[in-house]
Amino acid sequence: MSKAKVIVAICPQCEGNIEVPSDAIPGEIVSCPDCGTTFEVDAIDGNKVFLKSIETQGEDWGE
Amino acid sequence: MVNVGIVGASGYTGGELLRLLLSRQDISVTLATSRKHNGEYVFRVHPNLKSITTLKFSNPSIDNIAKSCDYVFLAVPHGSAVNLVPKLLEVGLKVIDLSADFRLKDPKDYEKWYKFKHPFPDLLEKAVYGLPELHFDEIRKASLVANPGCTSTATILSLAPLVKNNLIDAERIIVDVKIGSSGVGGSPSIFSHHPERTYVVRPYQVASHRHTAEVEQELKRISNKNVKIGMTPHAVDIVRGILSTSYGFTNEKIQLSQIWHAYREAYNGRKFIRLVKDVQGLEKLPDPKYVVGSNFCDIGFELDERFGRIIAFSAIDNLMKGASGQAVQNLNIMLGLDETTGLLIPSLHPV
Amino acid sequence: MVNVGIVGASGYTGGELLRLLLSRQDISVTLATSRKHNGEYVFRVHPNLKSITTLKFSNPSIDNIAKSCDYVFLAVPHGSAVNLVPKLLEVGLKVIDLSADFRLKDPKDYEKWYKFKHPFPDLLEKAVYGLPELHFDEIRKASLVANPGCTSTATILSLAPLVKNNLIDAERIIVDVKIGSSGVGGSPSIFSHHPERTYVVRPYQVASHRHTAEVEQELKRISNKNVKIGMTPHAVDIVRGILSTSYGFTNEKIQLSQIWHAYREAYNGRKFIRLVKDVQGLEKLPDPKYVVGSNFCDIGFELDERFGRIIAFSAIDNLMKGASGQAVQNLNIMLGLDETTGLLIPSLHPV
Repeated sequence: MSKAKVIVAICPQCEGNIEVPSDAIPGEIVSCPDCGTTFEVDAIDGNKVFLKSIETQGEDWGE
Repeated sequence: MVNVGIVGASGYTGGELLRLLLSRQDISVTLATSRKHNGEYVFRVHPNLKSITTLKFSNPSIDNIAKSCDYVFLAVPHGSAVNLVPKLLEVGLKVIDLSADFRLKDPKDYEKWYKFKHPFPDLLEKAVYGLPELHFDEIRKASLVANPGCTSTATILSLAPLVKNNLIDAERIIVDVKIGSSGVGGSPSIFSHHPERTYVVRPYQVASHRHTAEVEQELKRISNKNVKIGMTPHAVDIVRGILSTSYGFTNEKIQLSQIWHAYREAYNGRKFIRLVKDVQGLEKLPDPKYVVGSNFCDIGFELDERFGRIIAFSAIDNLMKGASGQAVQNLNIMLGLDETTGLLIPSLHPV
Repeated sequence: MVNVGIVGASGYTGGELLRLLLSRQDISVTLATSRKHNGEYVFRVHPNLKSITTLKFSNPSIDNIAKSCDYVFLAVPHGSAVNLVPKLLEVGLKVIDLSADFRLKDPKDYEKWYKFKHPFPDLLEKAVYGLPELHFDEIRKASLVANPGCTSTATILSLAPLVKNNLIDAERIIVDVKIGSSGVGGSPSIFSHHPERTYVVRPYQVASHRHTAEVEQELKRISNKNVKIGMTPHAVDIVRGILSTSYGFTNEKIQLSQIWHAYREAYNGRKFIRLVKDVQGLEKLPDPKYVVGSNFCDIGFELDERFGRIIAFSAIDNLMKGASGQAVQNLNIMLGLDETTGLLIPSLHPV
């Protein structure tokens, strides 16, 4: 599996690096490896990714 | 090959030093001393080392140590190795002291917190506080490193970025610590007697924990502010692990991103710090369960805007990042090696 | 570089395989599958692997596996991977199956013990029972290894020398097993609910434990005798660990030295077996507390002349020598490497 080309987006929530596959299509879901917030790929222009945060259901704390 | 000795190798921290160092190809453990177990195989006291080594405990004597070691770890209770240190330094040895004997800079603090009149106040200046994430360069050049206390390690690492960036009121920090049984050392007492120690959530030294002194000292040094923390430990029903929960009152309106930024900037590239504030997965906030046996310090936080406070969590294994793991991290730095050498070990899960 | 895949990598045994394999320079974990967690970072399920890897779970498909792996571990529940195996073997992959699907030689035993009609009885002959201390040479040449069960590993290793040397009556062996909570797998139930699982000493499947079949099978193969064991497991309040206590009735007058000799002869040079019968030290007889996280099997015994029995103890970590550690030991042997490669890890003490 050759390393897919990725574009690194900065997570709006925590400044973490999100690796978005460069062939990602708008609407695709990505999540930040650090804070876990999920985003929708809004658009890709060259090597810049625009992310739209989406509301996930309440955190399951398990307690 | 670097020759390393461990003075006081029969305790839990001594045992961890043996576990970590015996698997190193570049290091030879030439000495593991214990007055009580002199002549005994180390695995009789540390069964996990059976068939890993046939090393025996030997007697701690200056020339014995000077003859066989380049570096020596002192893993003995406070006040017992302090007289050894000057002699060891004199014969050119490098010393990593796991006790509190050289952590504080101001001799008056020893009288205040440890009721102890320090016999070598001049050495306090020379000693380097062995917290790599704050004093890396000094440790690199040090010949005497004072390994930090376990609760202080966790508490300093979670508070330093907040105090340094003036995100909280440095003179009113509440620290509520939960700590496992191996953090109190190996000598049995009624309080460590299984029927009494199991199932507890037991507050102790609630307003006088001695690690307070080094936490205030280090936070002052990094922020040049007056710092006052109130630390209250609780013994909980685990063996290894510390969770330090710190409460800082926010000075003015703070954004969550400011906190992320403060931690990222402080610990960028520091392999043993993991930022854990994750809405997904098993570990959403730091929890000692997920660092047992590793040298990681998991740091997380939450901003409570309604109340006006930042809650900072920090989880470590008190025997690893809180003691022996950090001591080996310091040795790596003093040897000019990558600090993670032999230490990037994933913890056991589940444990 | 050997490419290795793990099917069912989200369970505890899958997590241990990742922990052991990711630190290997000679091995690349190219695939970690999980239907439920497809696309998720593995550290979200195995927090101990955070900052150790950014590997993600992927979907288990034959061509996905065939394309990226030379060796594949199957760490899925019984009966779910059995259909995969023939296809994987066909495309030339080597398979180490951690389930019970290929452990038994006689298809009738599957019907009797697992109420399961084996779809590929011919493969049962080809599969090698993955207990290195008994089947080293066969494993070396195997392309399908059936990794033993955890309780069976402990029980077989402590009984094999006694049965082989005719020291006990092979048709009346009582086995009383104590086992930790991680031995029952990761899916939560009322019995694993903390308030119900803590503090228990709970007998379960007291006369029908399925591992009985493979223990009798292996002891028969090594002694050519008819073997009958009565195995009774008890869940105890630890997470990792098995202590198997076997009671064998002595045929005639036995000397303690005969027992020492039987074990030494059987396990001479076997690095993961430690004989623990020691009048000194912390571990006088096998105790799972001192093997947690290691691949060791501690074996000990006592001769009760008054009663006419041998008591044989065997302590392992059910996730390590009882599953993933042994699976990696088998991989090492299949690769022609020293079986201890990356596995001679001392356990954590104290834990």
